[in-house]
Amino acid sequence: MELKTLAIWIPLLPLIGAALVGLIGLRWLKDRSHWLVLIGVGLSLVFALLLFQQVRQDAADVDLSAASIVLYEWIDAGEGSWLNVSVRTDPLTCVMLFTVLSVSLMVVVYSVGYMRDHHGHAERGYERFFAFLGLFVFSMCMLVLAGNFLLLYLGWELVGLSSYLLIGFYYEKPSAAAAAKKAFLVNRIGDFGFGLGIFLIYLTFGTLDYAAVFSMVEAGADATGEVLSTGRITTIALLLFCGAMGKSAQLPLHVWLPDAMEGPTPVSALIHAATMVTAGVYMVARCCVIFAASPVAMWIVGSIGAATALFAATIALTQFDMKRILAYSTLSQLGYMFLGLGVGAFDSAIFHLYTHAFFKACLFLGAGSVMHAMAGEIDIRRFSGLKRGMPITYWTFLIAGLALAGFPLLSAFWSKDEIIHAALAGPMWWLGWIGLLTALLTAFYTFRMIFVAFHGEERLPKGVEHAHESGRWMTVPLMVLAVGAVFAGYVGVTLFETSGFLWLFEPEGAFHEFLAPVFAEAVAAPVAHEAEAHGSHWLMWLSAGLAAFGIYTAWFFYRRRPTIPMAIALASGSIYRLFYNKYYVDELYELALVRPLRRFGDFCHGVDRFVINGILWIVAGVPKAIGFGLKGWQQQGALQGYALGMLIGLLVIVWWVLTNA
Amino acid sequence: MLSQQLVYWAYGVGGFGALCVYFGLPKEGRPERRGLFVLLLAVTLGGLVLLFDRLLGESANRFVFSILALLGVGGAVRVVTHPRPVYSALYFILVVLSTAALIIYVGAEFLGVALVIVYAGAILVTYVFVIMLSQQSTEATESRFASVLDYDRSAREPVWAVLAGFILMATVAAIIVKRDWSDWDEVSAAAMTEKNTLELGKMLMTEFAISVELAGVLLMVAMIGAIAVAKKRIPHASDAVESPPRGEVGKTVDPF
Amino acid sequence: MSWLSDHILSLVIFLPVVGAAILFVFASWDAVLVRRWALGVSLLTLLLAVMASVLFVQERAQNTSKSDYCLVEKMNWVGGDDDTGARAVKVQYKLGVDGISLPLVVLTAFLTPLAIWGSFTGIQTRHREYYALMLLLLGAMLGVFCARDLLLFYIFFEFTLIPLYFLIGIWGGSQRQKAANMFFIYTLTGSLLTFAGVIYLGWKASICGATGHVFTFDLDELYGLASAGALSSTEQWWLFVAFFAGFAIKVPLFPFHTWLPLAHVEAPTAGSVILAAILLKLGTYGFLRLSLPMLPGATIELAPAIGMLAVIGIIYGAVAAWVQSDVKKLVAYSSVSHLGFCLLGMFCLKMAGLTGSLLYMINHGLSTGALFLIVGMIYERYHTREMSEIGGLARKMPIMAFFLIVFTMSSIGLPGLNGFVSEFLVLLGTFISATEINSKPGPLGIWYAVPAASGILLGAIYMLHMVRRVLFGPVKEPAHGFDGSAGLTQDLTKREIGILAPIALCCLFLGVYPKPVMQVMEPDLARGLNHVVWETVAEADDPETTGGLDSRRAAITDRPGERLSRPPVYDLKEPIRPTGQPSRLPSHLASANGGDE
Amino acid sequence: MAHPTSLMIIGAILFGLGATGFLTRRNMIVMFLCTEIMFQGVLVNLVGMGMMHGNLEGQVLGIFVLVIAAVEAGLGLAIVVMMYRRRGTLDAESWRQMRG
Repeated sequence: MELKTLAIWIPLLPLIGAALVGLIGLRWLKDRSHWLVLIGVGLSLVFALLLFQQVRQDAADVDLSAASIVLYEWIDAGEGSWLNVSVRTDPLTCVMLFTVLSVSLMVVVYSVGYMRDHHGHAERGYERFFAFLGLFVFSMCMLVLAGNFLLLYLGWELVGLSSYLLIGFYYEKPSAAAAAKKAFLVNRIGDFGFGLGIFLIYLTFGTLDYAAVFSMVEAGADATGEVLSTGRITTIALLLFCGAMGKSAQLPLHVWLPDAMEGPTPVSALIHAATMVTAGVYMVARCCVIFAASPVAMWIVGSIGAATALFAATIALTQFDMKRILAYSTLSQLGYMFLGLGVGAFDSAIFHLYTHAFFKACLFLGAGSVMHAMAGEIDIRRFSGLKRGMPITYWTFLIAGLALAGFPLLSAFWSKDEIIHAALAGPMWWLGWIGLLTALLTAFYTFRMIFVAFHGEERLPKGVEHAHESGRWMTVPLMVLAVGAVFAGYVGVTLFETSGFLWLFEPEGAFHEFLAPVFAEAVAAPVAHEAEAHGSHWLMWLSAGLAAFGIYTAWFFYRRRPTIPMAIALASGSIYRLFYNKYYVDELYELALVRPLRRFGDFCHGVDRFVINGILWIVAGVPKAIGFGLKGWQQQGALQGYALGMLIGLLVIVWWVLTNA
Repeated sequence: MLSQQLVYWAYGVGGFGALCVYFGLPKEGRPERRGLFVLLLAVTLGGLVLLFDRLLGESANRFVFSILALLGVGGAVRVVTHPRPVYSALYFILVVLSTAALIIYVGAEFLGVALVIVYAGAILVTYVFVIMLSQQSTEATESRFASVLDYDRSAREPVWAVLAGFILMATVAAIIVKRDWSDWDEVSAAAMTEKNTLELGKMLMTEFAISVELAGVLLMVAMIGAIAVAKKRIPHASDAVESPPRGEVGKTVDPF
Repeated sequence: MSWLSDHILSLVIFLPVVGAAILFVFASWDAVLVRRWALGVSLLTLLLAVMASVLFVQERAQNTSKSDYCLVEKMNWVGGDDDTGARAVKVQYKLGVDGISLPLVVLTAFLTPLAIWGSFTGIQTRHREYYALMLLLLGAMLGVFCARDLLLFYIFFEFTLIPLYFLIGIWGGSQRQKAANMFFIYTLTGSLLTFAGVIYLGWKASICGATGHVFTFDLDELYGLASAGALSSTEQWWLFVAFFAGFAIKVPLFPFHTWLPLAHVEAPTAGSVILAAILLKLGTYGFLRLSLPMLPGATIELAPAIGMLAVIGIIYGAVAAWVQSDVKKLVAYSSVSHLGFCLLGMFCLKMAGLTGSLLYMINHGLSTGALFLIVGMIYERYHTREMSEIGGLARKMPIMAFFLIVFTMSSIGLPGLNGFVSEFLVLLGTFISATEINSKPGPLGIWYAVPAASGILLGAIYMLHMVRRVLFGPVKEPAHGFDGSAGLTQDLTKREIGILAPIALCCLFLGVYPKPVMQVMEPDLARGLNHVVWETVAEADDPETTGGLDSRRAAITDRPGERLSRPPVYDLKEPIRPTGQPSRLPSHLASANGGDE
Repeated sequence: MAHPTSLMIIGAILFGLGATGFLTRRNMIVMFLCTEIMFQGVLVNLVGMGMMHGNLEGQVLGIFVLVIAAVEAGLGLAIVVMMYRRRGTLDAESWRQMRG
């Protein structure tokens, strides 16, 4: 098939599935609603693989600057300069499509089992759920396929909408409704910047097409051919990054993501861990040329990434809600990705995105499996020792957890290591050390969760008879994803390299080669991760050691000496409370932003009612007063008074006519 | 066209006329105004005579015309200013008669005669009757009689009314005067008055036949209407019986 | 067929009027018949309007110039050609549509049947009068958009007040009389000033118009006045203020908006729908149709001020909407915010902005109209609009929830739905206004666009606030519960779905594929824009007509911080090249002007 | 033969005086008399205009004015009588129902 056909059908199939489910689901499909979406996403994945195949074949002779395929003309920005609906099929898109669609497929399959009760009856809103899911897959595909900034914005907003709808899936829960709104609004704050960035791009380059913009940036000239100022490019990059911060929940716009866990767990896995939240990373990578042209922007991206990674990890240490721990770990991992982007290791960041999708989705789905078995209970203090009751869940969770912790030879080990390595090699080496510290914390909090929830003697929350393994619909995706968590990383590693790590593995492999054309222009610029450091693998050993140490500490604290954590919590007092209360960011926003804005709204409403209407009242009072005055003199109800008035009026008119005739 | 001097003259006369009417209007307890009024009336009428003298130029019968005009205007002033309605009505007869004479004088003899018959003969009599009907001079209504005179003796907003009336007068006069009279042909106008009544009759019976019929119908309707209005049993103020609810007067009372 | 195509616009306008007259005559019809009749007449009007647009497209395809209005009907009304007096009056009954008015005509004809259909259960008294007034209103609104004579325009413009006054005053809420009076007096006060401007223009045309001493109101001749140098800059300024008085109140622009929430809240549902969807557009349409092309100098001079007010209105309306507790009032304030965008796009004087602005009129009509319909549907069921009294309706009314979310998303500019296209274009136009990209520099710029862009954030805040309160959370109903006395079911009835679904489809279509509509609009918008930017610059370049032009030139060129030497040559045929071209202006301008007339 | 101007000026004077009287006098009968004076003014003017145009239509109209005057007098006086019966006075000021 042609690239264009593939590019059309990949997003369209899930959309058709979703639309059909939405239209006829409630009446006819009912608890068979998943099939349409499942087929749609599945076919889409097949098409994405075909696309991948084709792009790989063409890789040699394809010119990336002309890789946009125009589908139709969408919006006219003035006299025939149409902004098109165009798609771009380059390696980056292929990687993203594969990641998104494969995780989506797994999540859809999982949801079939998850969105039912123990008797196999579908939950209320089953068809709605799958329709939204299909809509999300469509939006995400649009996002990654987009060939210009406008279409990117479309996908960007549509995934926001799907996220909003899915977080608010249990809309009757006030917390879910609030979380949905919060997610949308915080994203909109980012989109405000993102939108301004797009406008500024148009203002500067006179176009929104990726290829045209990027080539102009590379040439260092704006639309009129004048030299592009660094200030302008930095502004553009930072505005775009605003959008990325919103969508990828980076500091300080991270507040929505933990709350987003109010949604059904498959949604958290798909949208708020594996795919949608990585859109910001994708966007920055996509605009790597722009970012690379501005050292300041790169510095800010890297710093915010590192800060978020550390910040989220510290919070994750103290949380008890399994999904929230995972949410903060997602924040933290996203921080890694931005760290990677910030130090110029775009391919590594995308690599981490790709590996992260699998193990994090697996972790979330595992948490969902636990939740399903514990009748909705998710607080790790309420249960333990699930290992025996739920072996598949346990093992897959453990594998994915090891991957997250950066255990050697698992997927994240390679990708995370690359990022830290790139950071250490560059001028912002201290970011690398933050990354290492975070890696330690990550291993600790991941295994804190695993040890508390799965090990030890079996304890179950009230009302749950026994821990039981979930059904086939749920366990198969878990296993598939666990396999992914183990082996996904090997596409980014050169195997059987005797000089490599463990005399077998050398970082950077087919994955990076495949992506190389995309980042060629950008990576050449400021910071490169040269091969020179690859000879010594001290970093790999170090991070492996840190992971092991973290896991050991967690075991020691929570299995061996369960009193220690409490002692530390008590000892550290205010710091613990700070972590536990998520640094009071929500409260700060409420106090500093929401309330003043609300006050301002009240103020405006008051101005309306009193000031403007008051002025109106006064203005209206003038004729009224005149009328009352005249009434006293003239309108007494006497015929002659009126006659006099008529006569005077007549005279005025006659006088006017006479003098002007 | 009038000369500029004449225009000022006319304005002067008008101004005096206005003052005259103002002071002539009845006002309670100010007898000295009467003298002023007579004086101003004399001045005004004199001015008017002079004005007409100029206007009429060398016309043969300007004397008669002026006299008739003076009678009419003076009578009208008295109608407006006299405090007793009966006298007003009588002065009005004077106005009608002098106007009729004027009209006959300019050649519209039928209209003039009809004026005398209809106005002086019919309408004025009705007026006098109504005045008599509404002026009970019995013992019982003595005090009321006084109050009746009271409202007759004080004018309402005299300043505004006189101003408005006289400015209106001036505007109408100005429009008349401003017309270009050069195309006026005295001879043909005189020719039209030769067999005035006959021509008029012919016109009324041919060209305006329908209008005449309509006028007749109008008269009849008015007559019926007048009877209907007057026949309604209106509670007299002195009866002090309970009045029907407002708005139901016409509904509850059969006109015939 | 040819008779039909010759008189299609008159038919469109007067069919509803005749329908209304028949309703007034047949006093014995019962409610059901009256409803069906009104719906039928309005649907027939829609059919005719669609036919008119087909004819329009055909005619335009044949018309090589592609830049004039079509479907012209012309008749002398007062005075006329044979009048040889010293200063004859000539008022024409002249109709015609172009790419600017046609979409609005179709919008009007599309939404009114839905509004009428939507009133079937809401209106329980005086059916005959109600539907007759609705039809009258329909005719008057269509007349405004079709009129090509200024006086005719004004007459239709004012006539719309009368039916709506009664609609609000008779079928409105508890404070209906106050609302109706305020609405009527407020808008009338403004438009009387506009009337003074109208008369002045006619008089001016009689002094220095092309047709000699004829007191004419023909728009085509009035358009030529400014370019002929007949209007000094002071005159233009005052005329602009006069038009502004009428249109800004109608729009409503920021400080003149206070009648709107009251009128909306008190009006019956259909009244709100028509008011928000179409009547407000009369103001923006008036700006676009009259102020911009007729008074180009003043437009450029005053655009920054209007842009400022628009930006204030965007933010102000949004935050004021947020604190409302009455759903209808919230939507009403959102209109203030949205119409600010509309004017901002118009006065950035860029093709993108103008297109966006015109699209905004349509999109706001669709989405806000639909929101008012939904609020009305909720009100019919619960007899309250207070957000504190209802909640969690998604559970009880899932279909309603679906539509509400769709229109909310449309309203807050979700890409893929209609609102986004126009909002994007407006902001883009404002953003690039001061630059030479795509067309000549306009008077606004980035510092208007940035605060305005916050409107997309604020819009999301108040709309989602509303959605959350109304749809989400635990179910909350007023104590008396749901009222099905009018034949309503708990969730939307088929009739109500039938009302909302077409609007939703239109929203989707306009969001995904707005190209056909844009192509209809653009030639005429470009012509209008040429009028403003071209004419002004041409005058400034022409040494013969320098009366009072220096200030305007200053307004165009001396904008601090902008790198402007000369605006680039702007040609319809050529694809736009953003690079500035050498300034060969005078000769080009002369030829373009000649061709334009 | 008198010039029509003179005649018409007399008409104007009568009309103006009648208007003045109508506005100032409080007795309803006198008010009616004043309207009759205005009618006289109009009538005289009509005759004058007829002269001006050299035809008789002015006089024909004059006759109709007479008719109208008669009708007005008849109806008006009937109403006056009725009003007098109701209030016991002819004072026009005693009727103030027209205040809005």
